[in-house]
Amino acid sequence: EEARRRQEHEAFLTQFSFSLCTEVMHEVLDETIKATAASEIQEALNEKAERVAKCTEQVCVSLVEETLNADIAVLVENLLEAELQRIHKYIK
Amino acid sequence: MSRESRMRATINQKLTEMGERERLKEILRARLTECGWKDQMKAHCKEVIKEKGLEHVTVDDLVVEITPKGRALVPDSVKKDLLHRIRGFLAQHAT
Amino acid sequence: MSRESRMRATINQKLTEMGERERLKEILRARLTECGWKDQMKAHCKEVIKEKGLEHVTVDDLVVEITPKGRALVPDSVKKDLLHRIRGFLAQHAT
Repeated sequence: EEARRRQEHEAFLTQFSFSLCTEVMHEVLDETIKATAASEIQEALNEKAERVAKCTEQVCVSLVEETLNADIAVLVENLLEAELQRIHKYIK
Repeated sequence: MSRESRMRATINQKLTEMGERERLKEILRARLTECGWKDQMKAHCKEVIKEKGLEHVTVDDLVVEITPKGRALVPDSVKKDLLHRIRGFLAQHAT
Repeated sequence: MSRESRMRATINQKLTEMGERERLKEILRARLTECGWKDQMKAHCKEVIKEKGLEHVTVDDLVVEITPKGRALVPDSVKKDLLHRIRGFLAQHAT
């Protein structure tokens, strides 16, 4: 009877160890996976925000450049034209 | 309540009260980091985000997507170590 | 095409499609006139013409000569205002 009880107890401990092991394992995996997923999404969001900020600044710089190049060209053309006309009038 | 259910409840209580459950979880977390499992999970998350597009993926989607791989990738040595520790605790406290 | 080039292209496309790019340029022109940038540029141009002699300068020479000063003279507040407007537009039209 004693041997049978001991055997049963051993079998119980083996089975319980396995179930406890699976339970603890799943608990830790689920928590860790959730935390990793959340932090990876956050990291991706931060990276995207940084990229958007950087690209927006670059677009802004190119817009300023484009406007300045066009305006400076027009300004110079008009000014030279006016100077030439002034001289023509003077010569006449 | 059967004798086994009572024993399970008592052991679970001891595990929690003695802080052993948290200790086991801490050890497991550390082992998962050490063996590279956590880095694999991060890399897998990045892949899924890249594949689906950040705007089309939520934390819950990501969890559902990576959990099967996460479970499959736990090294046997880590599982065995945890089982060994639990067995040791039970041997000491399941009388 | 890198991620950044793609993103810049998307931003530019959005600004152009909705006519915002031209509107922003108009605002920038108005701000440059208001803050005296245009007058400063005209004065600088006249100086260069006077210095080199009208018969010795072409439109291209003058453009090359005054562009660096033109860039340097744009007030930071004007650039900041433009950036702020672009950000505001993108935030409003985020997909």
